Amino acid sequence: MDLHFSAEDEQYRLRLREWLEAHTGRAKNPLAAGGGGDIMGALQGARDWQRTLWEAGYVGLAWPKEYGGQEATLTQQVIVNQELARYSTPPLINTIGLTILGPTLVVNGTDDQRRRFLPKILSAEELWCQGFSEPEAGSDLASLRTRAEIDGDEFVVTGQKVWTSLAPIADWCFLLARTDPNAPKREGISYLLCNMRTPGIKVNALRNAAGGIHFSEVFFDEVRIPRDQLVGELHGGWQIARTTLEHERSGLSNVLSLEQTLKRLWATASSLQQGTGVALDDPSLRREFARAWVDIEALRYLGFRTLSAQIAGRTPGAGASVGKLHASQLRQRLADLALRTEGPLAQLAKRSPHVVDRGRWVAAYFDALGHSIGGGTAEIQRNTIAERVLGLPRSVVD
Amino acid sequence: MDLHFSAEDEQYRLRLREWLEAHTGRAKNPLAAGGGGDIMGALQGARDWQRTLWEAGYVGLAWPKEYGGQEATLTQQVIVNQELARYSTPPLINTIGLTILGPTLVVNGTDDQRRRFLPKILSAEELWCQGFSEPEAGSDLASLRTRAEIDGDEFVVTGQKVWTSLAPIADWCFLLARTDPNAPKREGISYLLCNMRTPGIKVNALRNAAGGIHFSEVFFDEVRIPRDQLVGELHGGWQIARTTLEHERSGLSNVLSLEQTLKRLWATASSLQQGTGVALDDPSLRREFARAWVDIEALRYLGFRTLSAQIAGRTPGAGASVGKLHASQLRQRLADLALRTEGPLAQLAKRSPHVVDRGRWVAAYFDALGHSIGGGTAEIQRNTIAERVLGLPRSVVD
Amino acid sequence: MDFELSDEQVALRDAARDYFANRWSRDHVRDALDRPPVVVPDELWQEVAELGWVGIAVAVEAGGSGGDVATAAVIAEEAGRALFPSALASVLTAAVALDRAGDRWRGALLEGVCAGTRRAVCAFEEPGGAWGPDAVRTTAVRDGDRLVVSGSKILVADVEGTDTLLVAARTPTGVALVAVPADAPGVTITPMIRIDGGQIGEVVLDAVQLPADALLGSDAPADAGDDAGADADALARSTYDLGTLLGAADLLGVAEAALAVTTAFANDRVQFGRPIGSFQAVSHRLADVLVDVEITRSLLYAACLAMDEGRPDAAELVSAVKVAANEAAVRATEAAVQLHGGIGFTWELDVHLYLRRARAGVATFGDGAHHLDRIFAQHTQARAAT
Amino acid sequence: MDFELSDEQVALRDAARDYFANRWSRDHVRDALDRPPVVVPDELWQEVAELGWVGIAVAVEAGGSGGDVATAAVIAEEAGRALFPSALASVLTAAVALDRAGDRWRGALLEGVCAGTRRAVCAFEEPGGAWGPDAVRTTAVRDGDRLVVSGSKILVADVEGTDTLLVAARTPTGVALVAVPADAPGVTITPMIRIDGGQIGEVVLDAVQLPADALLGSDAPADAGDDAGADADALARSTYDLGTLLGAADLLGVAEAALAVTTAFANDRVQFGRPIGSFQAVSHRLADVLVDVEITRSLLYAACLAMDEGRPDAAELVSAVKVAANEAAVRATEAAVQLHGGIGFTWELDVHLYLRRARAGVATFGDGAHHLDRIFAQHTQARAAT
Repeated sequence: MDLHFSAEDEQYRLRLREWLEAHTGRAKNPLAAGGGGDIMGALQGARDWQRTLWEAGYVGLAWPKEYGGQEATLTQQVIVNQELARYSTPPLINTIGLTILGPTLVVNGTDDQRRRFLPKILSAEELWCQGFSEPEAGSDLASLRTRAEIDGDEFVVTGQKVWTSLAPIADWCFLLARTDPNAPKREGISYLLCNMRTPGIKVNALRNAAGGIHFSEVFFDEVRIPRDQLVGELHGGWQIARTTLEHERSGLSNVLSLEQTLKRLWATASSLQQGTGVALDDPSLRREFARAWVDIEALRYLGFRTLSAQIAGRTPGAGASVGKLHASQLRQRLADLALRTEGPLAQLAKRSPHVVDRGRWVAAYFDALGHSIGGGTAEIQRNTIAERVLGLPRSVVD
Repeated sequence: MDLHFSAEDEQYRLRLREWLEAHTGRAKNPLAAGGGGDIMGALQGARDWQRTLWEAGYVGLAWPKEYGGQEATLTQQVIVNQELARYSTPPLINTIGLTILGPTLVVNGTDDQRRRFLPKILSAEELWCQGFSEPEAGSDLASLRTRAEIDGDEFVVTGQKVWTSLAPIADWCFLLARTDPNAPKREGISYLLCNMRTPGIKVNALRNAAGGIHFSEVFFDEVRIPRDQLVGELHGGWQIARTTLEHERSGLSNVLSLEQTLKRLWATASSLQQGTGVALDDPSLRREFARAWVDIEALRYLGFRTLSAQIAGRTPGAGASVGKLHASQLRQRLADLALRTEGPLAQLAKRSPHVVDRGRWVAAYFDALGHSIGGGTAEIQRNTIAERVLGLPRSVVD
Repeated sequence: MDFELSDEQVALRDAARDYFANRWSRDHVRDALDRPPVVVPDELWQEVAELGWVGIAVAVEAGGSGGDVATAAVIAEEAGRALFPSALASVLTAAVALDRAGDRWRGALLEGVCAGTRRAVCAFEEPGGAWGPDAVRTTAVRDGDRLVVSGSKILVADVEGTDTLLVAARTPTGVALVAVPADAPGVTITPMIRIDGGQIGEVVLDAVQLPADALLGSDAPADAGDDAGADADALARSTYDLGTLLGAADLLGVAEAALAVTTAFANDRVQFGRPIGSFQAVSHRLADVLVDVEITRSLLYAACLAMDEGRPDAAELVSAVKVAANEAAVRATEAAVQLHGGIGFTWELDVHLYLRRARAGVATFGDGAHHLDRIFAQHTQARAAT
Repeated sequence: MDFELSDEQVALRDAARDYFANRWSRDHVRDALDRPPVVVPDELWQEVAELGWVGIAVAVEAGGSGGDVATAAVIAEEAGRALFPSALASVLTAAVALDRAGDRWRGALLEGVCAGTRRAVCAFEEPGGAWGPDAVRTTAVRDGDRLVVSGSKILVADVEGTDTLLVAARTPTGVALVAVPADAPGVTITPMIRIDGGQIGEVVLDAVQLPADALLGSDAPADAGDDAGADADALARSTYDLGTLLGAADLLGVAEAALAVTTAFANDRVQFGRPIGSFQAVSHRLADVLVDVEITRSLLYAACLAMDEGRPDAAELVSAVKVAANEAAVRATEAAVQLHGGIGFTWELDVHLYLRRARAGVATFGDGAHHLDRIFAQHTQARAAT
């Protein structure tokens, strides 16, 4: 066990800090700023920020150099994560492409596909969305019904996807579609890449429980996709998607955002009046804040263990599912703690007089509830842990 | 809604109190006293106490007068429960006969059976034990394997029962045995009454996790039971047993013992040194004590609602399962609270120097863990609530 | 002994449930979230008043329906179940306070409130993060034959359209409710927005001049003798307790509604070839919610009886039911979101409306910690007294 | 960067697991519950000492194996998993304290301890219901060239058979460990019994007279200058932290063992025609236990590294891992009891042995509330400092 950063690593960190000092002035979250104003400008700003960061060598650290990556060490990846969090830089607009599709193409894509798509994911020139879930295929993803029929050199796709982030602005979509309706449900699915400008695609934005628009429905009506946009084998999409889902669950980014949240909440609780003192005078609340700190540290070091295993060439093991489940529970406890910290004021909506921190905590609460649904519900995570880690018999037999 | 006791009821309560004032001197728990000493004397004392209480008219309140009962109102039953708790009288030795078999015979027994058995249950002349669970049939009780073959006027019983309370001292056992091995599992079971002195019965006491002996295994090797000791229809035992199990789950007796427990623990927490003060100076602990009080009150009034429904001739509804589940969780929370109240001293065994309250709380902790297993696990309670109250589809299909 | 609803209460419950189902759509609530607050149209307010529900717990001779606290709770629970605005419970509570304050307060105002032509609501909470009468800093000071009220109130429920505010203020002998006309000079009302769209507001009282008898009950010291009116401090506190109890009943209705829609969804929604309600991850969570709901209902009935009988443990039981109702509502509505999956997280489904109402209700009349502290204090006092 | 066990640590872990499996039966523990305490037979103690595990974290030049804290934690975890008596961790901790106290304390005693021929343990806790160095009231007072120690210790682990007690006592500059021969005049040792059969005792120190240099490290004020020894207060506290960390490792071993037997049982036990592990009521509860276990392991590694590096956040991370380990052990062992059903509640099954060890461990070196308060205080200090 050894968590030292080498002198070389520390040098790397120093260079990054210098770069961030020089660039974070214009790195204010451009999307957040664009609330009711200049949406297109904000979008361009977000693309620009990712490109700037990439050009400096801080995006796609694990990716092959050939396709615009850095082939950096995992330690360097950790350093970049840490420093971006420290400087509270805005999130990257093309996250889905970076965390899900990119790694999938590196493993399963053809050379042509890699050359064609990877660099533009990194530079944010092409934004990606994911077309997996369907109205009747949520937790039971393999029940998906979207069909892709082969017609000459093309797939013809018809069906409906849902819970698709970024769909209204995405340039491309990676999706799962059923190419063999007669095969067992997991064996007739293919993994396709689709240009969102193709005729036959209709996007319908969905309003979420918090009132915001984060998801869309995407309808495909005989949308034609060239055959060379198939990833991996025909009918072999399910296995690829499973890998994809595992990518989605790894990473230390949760820790960073949770840490920021706790820090902010701690500040609020230390100043918010409660009776004759402040909210954080309550000893029970103090323990819960300490407990939240414990849980976040746990998540951090769980992430480090997963990384260590990857560095050593071992499979990440339980880490990914465990981390995702723990993080989503933690996020909810933290949001609940925030509302209890607010006391009577927790009933106030965003724009109300007397609202605490501009309504951040109610938003965080809704967000937290969404986190244990999106990307596999907590129930599905527990199934996964029980079956794949503990080796218990399947509870869901179909 | 009206929870007043009538003037007549209050008169009844007064008479009972007078009686208790006169008799509780010799009502010190005789079984508890018999720890290492005069076991047979303690047993006789326990029988005597139940008989004395019965002769005074305070046992078998709901039972028909014809068989030694009182045909008292439910309100009077509540009053008796309350006052016995207030005076901390010892538990009744023949509880299993009183709460499970008695009500079953009143509904399903023949006239002869009622006349023969009911009065001696009340007087504690005959102690009863229950033979339901088997090693391979716990939560899945209907899988029981003990066979009862008909041979002329007798059943010949062979098999093994387990978790049988009181078996070493019981005079009689009511048991379930398979009379038709070819029928569907719930349709070939019969309900039998067996004298524990019959040849072929072997009792093997089991030591429980706390080190005490509360349960036994009972082996039946070609035990012959006269045919007139069948309760209800041949092969019709499952339905009768289900009713029995529901009887087991009702009643307000849980509230009384939990209330005593909280009272004792409150006193301990108010006097046990913790740093420069006492344990109950801790504000989080205070809230948990208040919370335990809330939960006990809830259980009390849940019991009253169930009673009200019974008085009004409605089915008790959700009350029974809900009450049992809530009570077992509450008992565990209370035991856990006790150990946390003890702090460092919670590690001490019964006879150790410095042990708090003679080790009562560790014993209560083990006892609480047992409560959510015995008489149907918490998991089975939840299944029952989900299926029978909420009308959800069965999660256990067999 | 009877510990369930009476036949009349059952009939009232069924009538209220039908009425709200026919006359109130949850779409009003959803739509109003974009343009808060959610309000009851005048026509509907007139209807519920004519049905006798605004004055449900006011004496018949004072213009009300003569029901007890348990009957009022039936209405509050059904309003919660239907997401009907909490104005009903707010005005109902203020009406009870007026009724109990003695003859001085029976008459035109109270009759108008019961008839739906006038409105009164209570104003307890203040900036400073604590709930209830003990946290009141607003003062009511006698100045000759005037009563001068100064202070600041927030989170005042259903404040718009009200003509009389019953403002909780500190007096030399405790806390009292003071009747303040909403249009009195020195009163400034600013709207606030609740997360469920509920109508609340801030009320600033800048040395508001009132007649000396604007105070409900007597604030004379206990040994001052023969005042026949209600004790002002006890009245203010029992009014807050009544509001708390009705808030708990509202939350119980919300919890039951969320449980019902989720149970129905779990029966219908098929994944992996089975209704999801057959998975224990779903069914056991719903069973636990049912336990929470039944616990809450039991405590609600107990608290109603205790209040109606004026028992000394009433305040403790009110706190108990609020603790239980807070938890039941949060657990039921969070389970509803989680078990509906993605669909439960959409604007169109009602699930988030229940969640919003639950969270708003928890933050009103005291959260769990507040009431547990209150219970502990009362317990300790009770023990010290014996 | 590497955040898993090194190859050597893995080899040590496997060796320890094999050794305990071969040489230690849980039946010893069960049997000893009727005749406590559970003790390690001399022969076995000699073996573990010869394997280098008693002195595992003592410098090689002082007679030890030269391992770090992480290596010591491997041994403690495996001992917990096997329910091997905690004496190993207790003596190991005392040996580290002696090693760190400077040359004065290296020599015959420490070498004997590492070789298994002598024993030393620490005595921290006292009557009064609080844990740790801050609660110490026992005093070490200088009287000429003597040090006089007076006070009362309880829950002293593995006190019988010990020849030296490292007694935590208050000095003018904090708390210090004082080496007290077990047979010194004025020392009275009375056995106490732990719920898992563990060997503990009460130590009364009645004005025990010791040489002036019986104190580990220096208790001179910080500005007194040039003392080259370790600071006594820091040594006492870091020793308590090491004990806490090893206690957490022990609990982690217990939790993993309980999870493993329950998982195996859930795979084997058939009810309703299926292994019970296929019911989510069982499988999800075990999945949650696995999360607890993984969380604890992650924090354990973090705390080990922080202690080995002498980082300022070490104490906080030690508290963090104890919080997590307490919960993991209780949840894992309670799940084991519940999911085994009736059979899990019998004396013959090992389940209750794990439960007893878990509950005893929670009550040793601080429960969750204690450590959360400690974390909060350290956090607040850290913020005040920056």
